[in-house]
Amino acid sequence: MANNFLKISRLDQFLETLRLFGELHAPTVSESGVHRFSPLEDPDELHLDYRRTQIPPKKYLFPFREEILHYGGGGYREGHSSAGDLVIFGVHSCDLEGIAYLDRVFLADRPDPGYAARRSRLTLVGIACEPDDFCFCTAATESASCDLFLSAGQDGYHITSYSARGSALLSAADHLLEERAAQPSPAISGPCYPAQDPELRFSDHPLWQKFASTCVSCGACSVCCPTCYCFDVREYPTLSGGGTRIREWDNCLFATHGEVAGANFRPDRLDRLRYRFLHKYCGFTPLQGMSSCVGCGRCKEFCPVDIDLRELTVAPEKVEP
Amino acid sequence: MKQPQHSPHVPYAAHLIERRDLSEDTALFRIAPEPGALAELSSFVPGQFVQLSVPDAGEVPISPADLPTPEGTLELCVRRVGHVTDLLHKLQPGAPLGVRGPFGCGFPLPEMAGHPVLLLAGGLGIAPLRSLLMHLLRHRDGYGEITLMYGAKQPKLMLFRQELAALAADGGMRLYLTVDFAPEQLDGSFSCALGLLPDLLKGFRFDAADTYAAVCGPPPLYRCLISDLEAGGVAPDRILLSLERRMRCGVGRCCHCGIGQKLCCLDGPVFRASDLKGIPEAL
Amino acid sequence: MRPMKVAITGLTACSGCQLTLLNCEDELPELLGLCELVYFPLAESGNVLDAQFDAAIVEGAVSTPKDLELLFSLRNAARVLVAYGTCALFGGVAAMNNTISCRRDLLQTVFGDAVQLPESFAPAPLANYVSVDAAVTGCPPEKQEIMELVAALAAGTLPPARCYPVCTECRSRENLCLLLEKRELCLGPVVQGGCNARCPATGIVCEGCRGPVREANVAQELELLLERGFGREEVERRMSRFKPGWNYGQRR
Amino acid sequence: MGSVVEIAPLTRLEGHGSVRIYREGCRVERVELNFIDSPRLFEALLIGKSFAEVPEIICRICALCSTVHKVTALLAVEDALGIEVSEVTALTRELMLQAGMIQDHALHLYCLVLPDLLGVRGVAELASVAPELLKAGLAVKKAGNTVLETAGGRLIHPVNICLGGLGRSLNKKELVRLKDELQQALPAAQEAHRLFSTPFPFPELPEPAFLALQPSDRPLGARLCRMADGPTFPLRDYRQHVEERVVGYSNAKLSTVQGKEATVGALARLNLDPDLEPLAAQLFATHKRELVGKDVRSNNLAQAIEMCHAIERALRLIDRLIELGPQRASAPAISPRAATGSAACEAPRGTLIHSYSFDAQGLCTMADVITPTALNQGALARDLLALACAMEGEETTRMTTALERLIRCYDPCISCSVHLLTL
Ligand SMILES: Cc1cc2nc3c(=O)[nH]c(=O)nc-3n(C[C@H](O)[C@H](O)[C@H](O)COP(=O)(O)OP(=O)(O)OC[C@H]3O[C@@H](n4cnc5c(N)ncnc54)[C@H](O)[C@@H]3O)c2cc1C
Ligand code: SF4
Ligand code: SF4
Ligand code: SF4
Repeated sequence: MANNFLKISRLDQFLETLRLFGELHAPTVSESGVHRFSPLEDPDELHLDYRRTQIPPKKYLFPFREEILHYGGGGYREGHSSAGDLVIFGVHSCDLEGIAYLDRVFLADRPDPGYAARRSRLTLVGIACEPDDFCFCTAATESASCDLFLSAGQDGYHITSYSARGSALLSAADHLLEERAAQPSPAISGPCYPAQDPELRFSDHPLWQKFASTCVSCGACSVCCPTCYCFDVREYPTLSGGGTRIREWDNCLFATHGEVAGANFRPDRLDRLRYRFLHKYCGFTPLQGMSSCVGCGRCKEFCPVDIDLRELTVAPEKVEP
Repeated sequence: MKQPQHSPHVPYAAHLIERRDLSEDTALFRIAPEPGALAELSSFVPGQFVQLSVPDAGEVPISPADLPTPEGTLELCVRRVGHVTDLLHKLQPGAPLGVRGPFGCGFPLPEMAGHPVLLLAGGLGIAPLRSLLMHLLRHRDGYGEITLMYGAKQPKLMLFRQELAALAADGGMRLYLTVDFAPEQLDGSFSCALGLLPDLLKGFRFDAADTYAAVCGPPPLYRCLISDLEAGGVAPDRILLSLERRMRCGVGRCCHCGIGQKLCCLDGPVFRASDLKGIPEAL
Repeated sequence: MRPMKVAITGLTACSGCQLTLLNCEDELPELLGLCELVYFPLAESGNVLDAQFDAAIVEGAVSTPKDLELLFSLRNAARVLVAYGTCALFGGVAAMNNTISCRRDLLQTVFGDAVQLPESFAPAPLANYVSVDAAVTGCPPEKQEIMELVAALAAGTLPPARCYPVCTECRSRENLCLLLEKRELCLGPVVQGGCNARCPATGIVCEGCRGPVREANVAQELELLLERGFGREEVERRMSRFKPGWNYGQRR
Repeated sequence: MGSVVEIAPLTRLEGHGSVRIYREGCRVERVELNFIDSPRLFEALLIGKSFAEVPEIICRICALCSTVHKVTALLAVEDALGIEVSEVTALTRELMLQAGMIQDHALHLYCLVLPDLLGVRGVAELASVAPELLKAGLAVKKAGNTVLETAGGRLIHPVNICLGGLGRSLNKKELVRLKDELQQALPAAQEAHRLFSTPFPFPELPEPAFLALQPSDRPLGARLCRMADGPTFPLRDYRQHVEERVVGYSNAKLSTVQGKEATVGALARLNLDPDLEPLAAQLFATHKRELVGKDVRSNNLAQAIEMCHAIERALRLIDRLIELGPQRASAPAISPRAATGSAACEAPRGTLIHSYSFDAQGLCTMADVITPTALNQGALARDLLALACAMEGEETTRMTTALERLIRCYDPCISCSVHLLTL
């Protein structure tokens, strides 16, 4: 099924076809002007020229706060993950790679049930993008970690299928497509910022101190990161007896992150920034040696004090005083 | 409730059978998990941990203090230090609990077979080591000489003191006890040195080259004991340490328990001293 | 299960915290099943103070001898004493001028010197006078937090704390960042979350009603705000609205 | 032999108060009403704060009335700085006032007064004695709360209303949902008058001198204070007409209006040409004889009728908001100037007046808040004495119970009243 081309004028009809495969979500702008993925009720709300959404599509697979367990009647049972079929349209390749990374974490050995259930009902339709100043990647790339990918061509999109579901989508939309010779497709992306030497975290780079004193531990960097997935778990009893165990996004820059009764293994913000560096760019078991930075540029854009840990690896003369 | 494929984060139901106070803030809890848990629990290797759920409070990692019985009964020795352990200590027999696991890597038993084993426990560190000790004693012939050195702050904080004395009297192991200080006159029933664990180790002669050392205790103790053991001739890859970190999931996802690039819940909690070289934040 | 004996009352405060409890219409019947409200003057008659309480839930700051007397008797009678709301925890609005003016002047401004001034001293958090076992923050606290508290007390424990700033929830809700994008005086980075970033979600800056988050980087927040053109005085005035005496040099 | 009976603390009302009855034998000499809430000193705390902060701080004077305090403060500051607001903003604010009226009356009637009617201690017992009634009442209260929470962003100390505008305007979905909620609450509110028209087991009281704002059909645009049988005066001159006096035993002040002890609140409003919505107007017509010119014992009935009115009115406001559609929020640039501004609103408990002065930098130099409870306090003291005298010789507990019930008729809000003002 090569050489599939969708004319821009048929995009609305194509979106209607996508709805057959699940609730359609796509990039839109909120009342206050924030780009986000949300249910697409009206094609007019679609904002395909977005740079990045504030929260990556990880929110669909791994919600900010989730009731993972309920306790009652002497036992724990799985919280309801009432996932329906979902189609997310218009995802950039960095975010697709972000999901691919999360898949490695949550679908590996002993898959996480909530994540797995939602993932299996998720259809991803990627789209080509244009990097801006915040992006860490240098060129537009295509990702294979999706069902369909739309790369921009003249007055429309070349569509490539990367999965069986993708092919099913294409057949359903067959009447909207036409043959047009595919352009040489751009490089397939992967983690964008290369894996780093773990020893770098103990370098005497002056930026370490600067970061440690300016970071306000607001949490934005990891909340907005497509590959941050640390979580906290807390249990709350309910008035009617029984209780709920929730799982909520956590951030390694919070004081509590490494704390145990009577000690903190990462007592200073500096220790915690090092931990972040190590996890992001060097990887933990079992993804050791793998950088998880897909280059979406969110941490750089949303950090109130402009911390960009990657500056640590740039030659010092390039770093502003 | 049975589930076809047990989810990694749903605890098996369990209940408290019995609790026995060991000191002011530490007690031994015997818990009985539902039969469904047995298949997983029977794979337990000393040094591994379980995630114990106390309904209404939450979940904490605990290293069982003994091997599970054939019925799956677990013995957990838990100190009351905070949110979850507080509520646990208030529970009466019969109270519902939950348990998942075992998780992590325990002691490398096949490799230790045939060798002398030196167990060094500081304070509550006796809890995880006790399950190792029980294993060794139950398979007495499979190992060389077994020595337990156990240090506590003061005599009343020394856990399992009668029991350990009895085991030593049976002749299966050598037992050396020490306390940091002794406010009251020690009774004659057990002999106990006065001083720190490293002091006890200094005066001890053993076949260092052949020995495996298993160490568990509060973080500051490790640094001291490792260098003493290494200086004494124990190979770093035979110095086994059981480490403690904040843990939320136990299955390598919540990312609180990183030690260098390793995760305490997957790669540990038992590590070899040689693995931890070059990881400054490990100890 | 025997219902808990509970005292709920207020010292120097607006009753908002207690009202938040009464506003839990849906949960109220269940809640009343768990508690025996032995002392709750806002909603009950026939209150008894010389009882033993399982828990005393106290709103408000301490600013008069009467406050103090009530607080002491509750402390003596209660197994668990809960500082309920920002005033009880940090002093709250009543204490906002503690570091800049003396109580007597304030009293005189209001009462004139016509009559004998009421006895009143600088409003202070409960913990300045008694030991406090648990805390719920907020001006007012969130409904769900008080429900969590009561449920946990009934279960013999306390609710586990959230330890992140308002920004974390704010970003997760996909709000527009008012500090970055609109250069407004938002206190989100240094203020304890748990309110689901109520204010920024409606487009209004966080005014800091939940008090400082742990390890607040106060010095950096101050710098951020000064950079955005706010005056030092204005920033200090805003920050002390719910808690006087921030350490403006604090970074960790 | 003189004796003193004390009712302390007064319960089922907002704040801390007590009553002392001084008797000589069985003759009642004097009744003292003490509002003993800790002084909050808001007028002093506000000095030096910027104009934008004033409404955010002053709403903390009282949780129950935080919405109406915030709205009144916004109006007063806007009056001082000459700020105009859009229709959507004004409608949203009024919607919140009506919602405040609904939830406040419902709370007072069902949680605080109903126990008196059924002879129980409070809500807890109510839950077992009359669970259905309590539930119905709580449902009305909840409808008001939902509106407040949705429109205000928070139930107590609303955040969404701010100087010159709104944080965000409600979208259609939200408005439709609120409409639903209110419509569901309407039947119960319509029935409430039956419960609260029960006659009181104690004698008649002096006839009140009612005071309310005019015109009554524009809750945000009141410019006049009208006193029954007295002249009407412009709000901005209120200081010449309202007189306040410190009494040694209480932390709140007694006020008189044109030399009389005024009565404000639901009953006063119904007595001064109310502009009622249809269903409420019917109810009013049915009960006219129990309301017009009657003493404060009828106040709870008046509240029940107003509750119905407020729901109807809120529904109308919502319809208009839906018609207008959401408004893109763009807060006007506000430049400070030296000025004084005043505003007043009808709070659930009666007329509430705020007045502020600012210097050229926009920092507050004077703050003055006159609350309904402060206005009512003189009349309340008078009625307490009258009732105590009328019940001379009765058993003490009967008398104290009656006095407490009388106080609840006024629905006083002590938190608000104990802030006091500059003389
Ligand atoms: C592998 C392993 C084995 C352990 N074995 C035992 C044992 O046999 N006996 C025993 O008494 N304790 C043991 N601990 C420590 C025990 O898990 C903590 O004491 C317990 O988690 C404290 O929880 P809390 O809620 O009571 O305390 P809090 O201080 O209220 O703890 C809050 C949270 O922090 C985390 N936390 C706090 N302290 C620790 C800690 N030391 N380690 C990990 N997480 C922590 C917990 O997840 C807890 O929910 C072990 C820890 C680990 C990692
Ligand atoms: S976004 Fe910036 S300031 Fe906030 S936690 Fe991350 S690094 Fe720190
Ligand atoms: S608006 Fe305020 S609370 Fe929200 S992210 Fe920005 S600074 Fe933080
Ligand atoms: S956003 Fe800030 S001011 Fe608003 S409720 Fe939360 S903590 Fe309070």
